[in-house]
Amino acid sequence: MSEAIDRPHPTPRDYILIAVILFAITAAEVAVTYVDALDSARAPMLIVMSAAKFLLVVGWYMHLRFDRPAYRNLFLIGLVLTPVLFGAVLLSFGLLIGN
Amino acid sequence: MATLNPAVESATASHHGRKGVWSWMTTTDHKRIGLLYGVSSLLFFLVGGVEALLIRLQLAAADGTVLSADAYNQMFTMHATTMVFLVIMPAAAAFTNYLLPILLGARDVAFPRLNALSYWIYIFGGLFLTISFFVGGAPDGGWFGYAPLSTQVTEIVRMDYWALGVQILGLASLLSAINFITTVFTMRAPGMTLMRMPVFAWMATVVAFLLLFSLPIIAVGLFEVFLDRNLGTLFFDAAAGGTPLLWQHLFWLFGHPEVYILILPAMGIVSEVLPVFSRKPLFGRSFVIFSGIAIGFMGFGVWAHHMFVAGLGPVAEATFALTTMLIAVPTGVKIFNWIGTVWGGSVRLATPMLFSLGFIAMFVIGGLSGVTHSIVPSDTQQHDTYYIVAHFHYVLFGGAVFGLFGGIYYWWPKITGKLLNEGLGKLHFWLMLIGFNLTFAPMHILGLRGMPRRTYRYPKGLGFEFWNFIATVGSLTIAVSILIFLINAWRTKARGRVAGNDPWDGRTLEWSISSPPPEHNFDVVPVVHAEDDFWHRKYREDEEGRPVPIPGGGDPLVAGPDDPPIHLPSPSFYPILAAFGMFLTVLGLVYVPLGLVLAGVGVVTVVWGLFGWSMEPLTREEH
Amino acid sequence: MGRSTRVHPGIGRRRRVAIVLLLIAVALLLAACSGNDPTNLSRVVDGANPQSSLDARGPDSATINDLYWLVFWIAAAIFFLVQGALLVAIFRFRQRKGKERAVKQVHGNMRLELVWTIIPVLVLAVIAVPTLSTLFDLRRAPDPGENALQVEVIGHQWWWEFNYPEYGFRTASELHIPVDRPVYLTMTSADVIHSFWVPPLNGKRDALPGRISNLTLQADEPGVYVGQCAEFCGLAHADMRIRVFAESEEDFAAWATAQAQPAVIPSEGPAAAGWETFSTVCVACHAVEGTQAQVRIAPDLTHVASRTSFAGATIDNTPENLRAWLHDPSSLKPMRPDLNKPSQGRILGMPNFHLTDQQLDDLVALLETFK
Amino acid sequence: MAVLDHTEHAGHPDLGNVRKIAMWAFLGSECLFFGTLISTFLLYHNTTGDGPTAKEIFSIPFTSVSSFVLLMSSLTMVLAHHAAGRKDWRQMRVWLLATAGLGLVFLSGQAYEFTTFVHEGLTVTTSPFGSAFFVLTSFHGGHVAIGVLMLLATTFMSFGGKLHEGQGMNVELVGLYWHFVDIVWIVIFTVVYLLQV
Ligand code: HEA
Ligand code: HEA
Ligand code: HEC
Ligand code: CUA
Ligand SMILES: [Cu+2]
Repeated sequence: MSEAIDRPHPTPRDYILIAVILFAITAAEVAVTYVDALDSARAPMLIVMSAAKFLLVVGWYMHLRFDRPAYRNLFLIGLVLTPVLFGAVLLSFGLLIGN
Repeated sequence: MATLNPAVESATASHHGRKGVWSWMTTTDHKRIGLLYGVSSLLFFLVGGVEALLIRLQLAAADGTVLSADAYNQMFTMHATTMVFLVIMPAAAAFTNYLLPILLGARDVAFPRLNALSYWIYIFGGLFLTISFFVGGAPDGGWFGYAPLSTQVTEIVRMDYWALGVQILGLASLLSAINFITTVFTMRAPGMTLMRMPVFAWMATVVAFLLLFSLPIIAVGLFEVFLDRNLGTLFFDAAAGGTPLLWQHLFWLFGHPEVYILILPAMGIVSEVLPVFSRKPLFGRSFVIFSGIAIGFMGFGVWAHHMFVAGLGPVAEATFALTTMLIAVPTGVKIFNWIGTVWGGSVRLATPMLFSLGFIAMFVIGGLSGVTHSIVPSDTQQHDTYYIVAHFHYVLFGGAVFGLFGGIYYWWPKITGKLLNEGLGKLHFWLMLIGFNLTFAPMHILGLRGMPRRTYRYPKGLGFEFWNFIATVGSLTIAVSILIFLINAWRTKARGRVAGNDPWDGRTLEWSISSPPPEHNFDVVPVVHAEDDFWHRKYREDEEGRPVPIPGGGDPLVAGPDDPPIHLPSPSFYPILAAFGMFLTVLGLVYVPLGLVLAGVGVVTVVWGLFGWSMEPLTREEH
Repeated sequence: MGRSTRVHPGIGRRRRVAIVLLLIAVALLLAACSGNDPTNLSRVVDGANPQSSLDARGPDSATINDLYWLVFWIAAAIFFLVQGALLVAIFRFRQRKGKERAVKQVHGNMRLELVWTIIPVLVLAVIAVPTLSTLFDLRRAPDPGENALQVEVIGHQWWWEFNYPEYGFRTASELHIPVDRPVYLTMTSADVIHSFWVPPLNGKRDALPGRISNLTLQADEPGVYVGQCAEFCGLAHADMRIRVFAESEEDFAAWATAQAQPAVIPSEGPAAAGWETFSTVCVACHAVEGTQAQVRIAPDLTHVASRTSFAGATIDNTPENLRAWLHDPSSLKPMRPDLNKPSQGRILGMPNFHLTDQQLDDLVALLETFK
Repeated sequence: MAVLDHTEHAGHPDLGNVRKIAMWAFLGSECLFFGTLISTFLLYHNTTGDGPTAKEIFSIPFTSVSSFVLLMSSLTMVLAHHAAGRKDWRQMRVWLLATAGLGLVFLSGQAYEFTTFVHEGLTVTTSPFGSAFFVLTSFHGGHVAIGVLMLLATTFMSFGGKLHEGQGMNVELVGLYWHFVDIVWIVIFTVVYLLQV
């Protein structure tokens, strides 16, 4: 595309590799839910893993890593605003803390 | 004079003869769409104003009997919904549509057909809300439709009209927000860097971002209300464990950014008018811009100040009190810079300037009373009283409406080619200023003396009679001033003075082209070298920084044979079709389950519209 | 002018046209003649503005007022400075006719920007400190040592239920409290959101369905204080009022003792006949202690005759008004009894039972015995 | 913000750029949309009343499979985009159709899941948990369905004879939308399903 930026674009092989990683993480996520020993560590682990998947898809499949920063900024505002605002809302309901 | 570029000529010719209703229905010209927005919002202003007058008549004396309780509740709900969603927002959209491309040196917005779609959804949405008066009553749950009152199905359809109407109006705004953002990012003329953009364009951009990020929240909230009412979901049903507070959060997460959506365009207008009529550039221009951005960001962090008596707990209340107070800082920066602009200038008190100065004076009052609301303990006395009603009319009417009228007087000659009468304009201003203060200043007193809002009557013996009567007199005075404006507009059409390209000695690009502008805006796309580029074409500064006219500097640019051809969007019938489909859809949804048939027809119409749209031959590139 | 507060599904078209045409005439008419005064507030309260938040009659309200006036004067100072600067700018630099000046093109001043950013921050800091400390103070529940009176408050469309758990009785829309003693309200709602507000005694607090909220009331001196539901709760939100009677400890104790007495069903005369009707019709919604009437979805009537007002404290409690109420409740207060769904606990007003004149007289006689 | 590089066009916007900006802005907005729905769900995840709870009703193996299907549809989507970049319209169509197919599989999975839940006693009217769950997942499903329609329309339009210049961009835009719907599901899968059991 015309707005290509210095970094080399991924190839189909990269895409498939990423798909494999995505699959692996998903499998790990599901596995974690079945391991009772991980009870208290489960939530943070799951969140980290799903964030990793999220970033992989956004960064590579959606080319955000390779595109103009303007796109990233438009999306990032929404992406950052969402947890901040709703974090506050849920906090005010006494969620997020104490459980 | 050089001959016109043939491309310019053909663009002018092919669009010249277009007249008639059909051409308006299919127009994709941002200026025509802007005009449509403007005229529609003015009409709705009369509707919302008549609703306000009925409210005032009912309250003129104790135990008023002009309206029944039921009619009164519909009246203030529809008054607010109309004024907010059908008047101020579209009026801002009118200015943005008409001016944004011109201010940026562009020939249109990024997506002209999408732009038309926004307008048609808006007008059908407005129609949809207004017909509710004639079919079983209008919405009556207040403009923020607190659940579970709004989900309590007493009147079968009323709040459905509200939920769906506001929903599609939101959709219209969301589409135009995306459109404006894209326009600003991609359509600026060469040399028009972001920091050279006129302040109005900046404020329009901030508004577009606020819309972009706040509308989805209310969209979900409105869906939840609608589903609670019609599908039996339990989002706000306390008995089942739902919590009404959720709705309050969702509404105000949108609602507070919304109030800045309402005021920032007016602030942008004032920032354009003050420099021109002070013959000085805007003082602290970058600070005005950045404080606008700061207001936008901070606007997302204060919503719970509308819930100070809802029981959030002292920690949350303290936090939101602080964020709310802080918003006074960037707002103050703007006020002071505006005064700094006037200071040391050569002040011409023409009507646009009067309205802009009136804006500053009145907005400060509303802003300061806003700060008194942020004092949580005081707000427990003020909340839901006329003191709040006073606050928000000072910022909404004293602010937004004054600012918008300033813009109307300022750009009227550009848009119509004729100058509004100054004498009548000044009469309008002074009457409105007096009427406005007569109406809303007493409400401060009433509120502190314990008069609750949204009450259709008050008993004798509470001491509310006198100031209410004054307020009613004031509102009638406002009505007279509006009539004077209408007369002025009418007279100007017939025998107004011809304006010429640049009647005010303007600073920005719109004054460099003819009045009214040609359909393609610019014969030559301007190359921008400075902020206030047009002013710099007309003047240079001497050693002491005083302007020295450059002979012939203000003459229009003329296209040469090498200039690239002009592309203009072709008219399209599909936007209005798709919007009509949405109208049918929501109308059907009000009357579930039978209405689902109509809704189905509506959805098919929407799909038809969108399909035709995407299949429409791109004889001209879609910009 | 007669009352015409009956509920219309919309506004009649003819009426709408008439209103638009006679806009101004009506305004004048209104000033000359308005509705009659069923509330008769002057009977219970005096002073020009009995509901004023500025006229503090309790410690909390007084604290709030002090804070308000502090902020008010700061705001007033800013107001005069800003408006003054604006006026000076306009008049000093006004362009006189025909004398155009070429003015220096000043673009800004960094130092000024800093000044007018920092000064407001400082002013706000000054405001913030007392705000926060007062806020936390007022949200504190009374200590056990303060011997607070506990009252449960339940908002209903469109009246208030007050429940005195220590004494075991309920009353409606009229609250009696002892002076100089904190009263701790525990509030909730039976239907939609309401807000309890008696300005001379304290700020307001929402009563939400499915949630508990609290408010402390305290009166410095005996008297009657009026208030109002402050959160829009539908049709008769305006007519959901409150009366608070602050009494000396002795008077309060006497009142409470009387209220705790069950009612006695009259055995003869019209009142006894009234009970016939009551026990067949009214028991569906109203409770009367000491009788089989135990449904509590409408105001408790055990001591209805001891109240100064009824129907959300909007109507003066006289036999004539009571009779009018029983004859056609919706003519005195906008309500939607046609939408009642008692099975789902939804009550939107008292229906018209089309009682005969005889029944009306008997019922009024009965209610007058519920002292 | 280095958005513009004006040397490449004087007043003539570069088509792709304009529409991509619009799409990213829209997706930024959608973050808030789904954020609101997910937060509503989080608020009510324990408010199950007399109805079934998340633990009782979710079948993680089943949902894992449909999550996997949706993830893989992102792969086929990006391959379609890649093919479009090479102007290999045939392959592009294949991958587009594959993506749409996977999307349909996901939707049928959701339909199946919904019916089982209804059979086990969870509907939108059972509890706030039920309301929030169904409304969130069906709004997501609605997005998937619109995505499928867009994929099919793009495929269809690419048959229509002349493949004009905008084709590649069409695929890219549909792709962005599709991937976004996928990442929303990544969050839903974790927050709504895995964290609740
Ligand atoms: C145009 C719309 C608009 C604007 C701009 C504002 C601006 C502000 N508003 Fe207002 N507000 C509304 C529209 C608006 N509001 C509406 C519609 C409602 C009611 C909704 C409803 O209930 O129906 C409302 C309600 C409302 C509440 C809720 C009250 C309640 O219901 O209990 C509060 C509480 O904090 C508040 C605060 C503020 C503040 C602090 C500002 C600030 O942004 C103001 C900042 C400006 C200034 C302060 C003046 C200039 C500054 C200086 C001169 C600098 C020096 C000043 C100081 C150091 C103080 N507003
Ligand atoms: C931008 C917003 C805006 C504007 C401009 C106005 C303008 C006015 N408002 Fe509005 N108002 C709100 C927003 C606005 N309001 C909101 C958000 C609420 C809260 C509602 C709620 O609680 O839910 C509210 C509530 C509100 C109330 C409180 C109702 C209550 O709580 O019970 C009152 C009471 O006086 C009032 C009065 C007025 C008046 C007199 C005007 C006037 O300034 C109007 C002036 C305009 C005219 C007078 C029009 C001119 C008309 C003619 C010239 C007629 C001739 C023409 C023909 C017949 C064709 N408003
Ligand atoms: C369907 C329920 C219902 C029935 C049956 C009913 N009422 Fe009521 N009544 C109400 C409601 C609800 C109110 C409160 C109305 C308001 O103030 O909004 C009320 C209020 C009253 C009041 C005023 C109480 C106060 O303190 O405000 C009196 C007195 C009264 N009813 C008497 C009667 C009598 C006598 C009958 C029988 C003939 C009766 N009611 C039958 C629902 C009912
Ligand atoms: Cu209860 Cu208003
Ligand atoms: Cu606000």
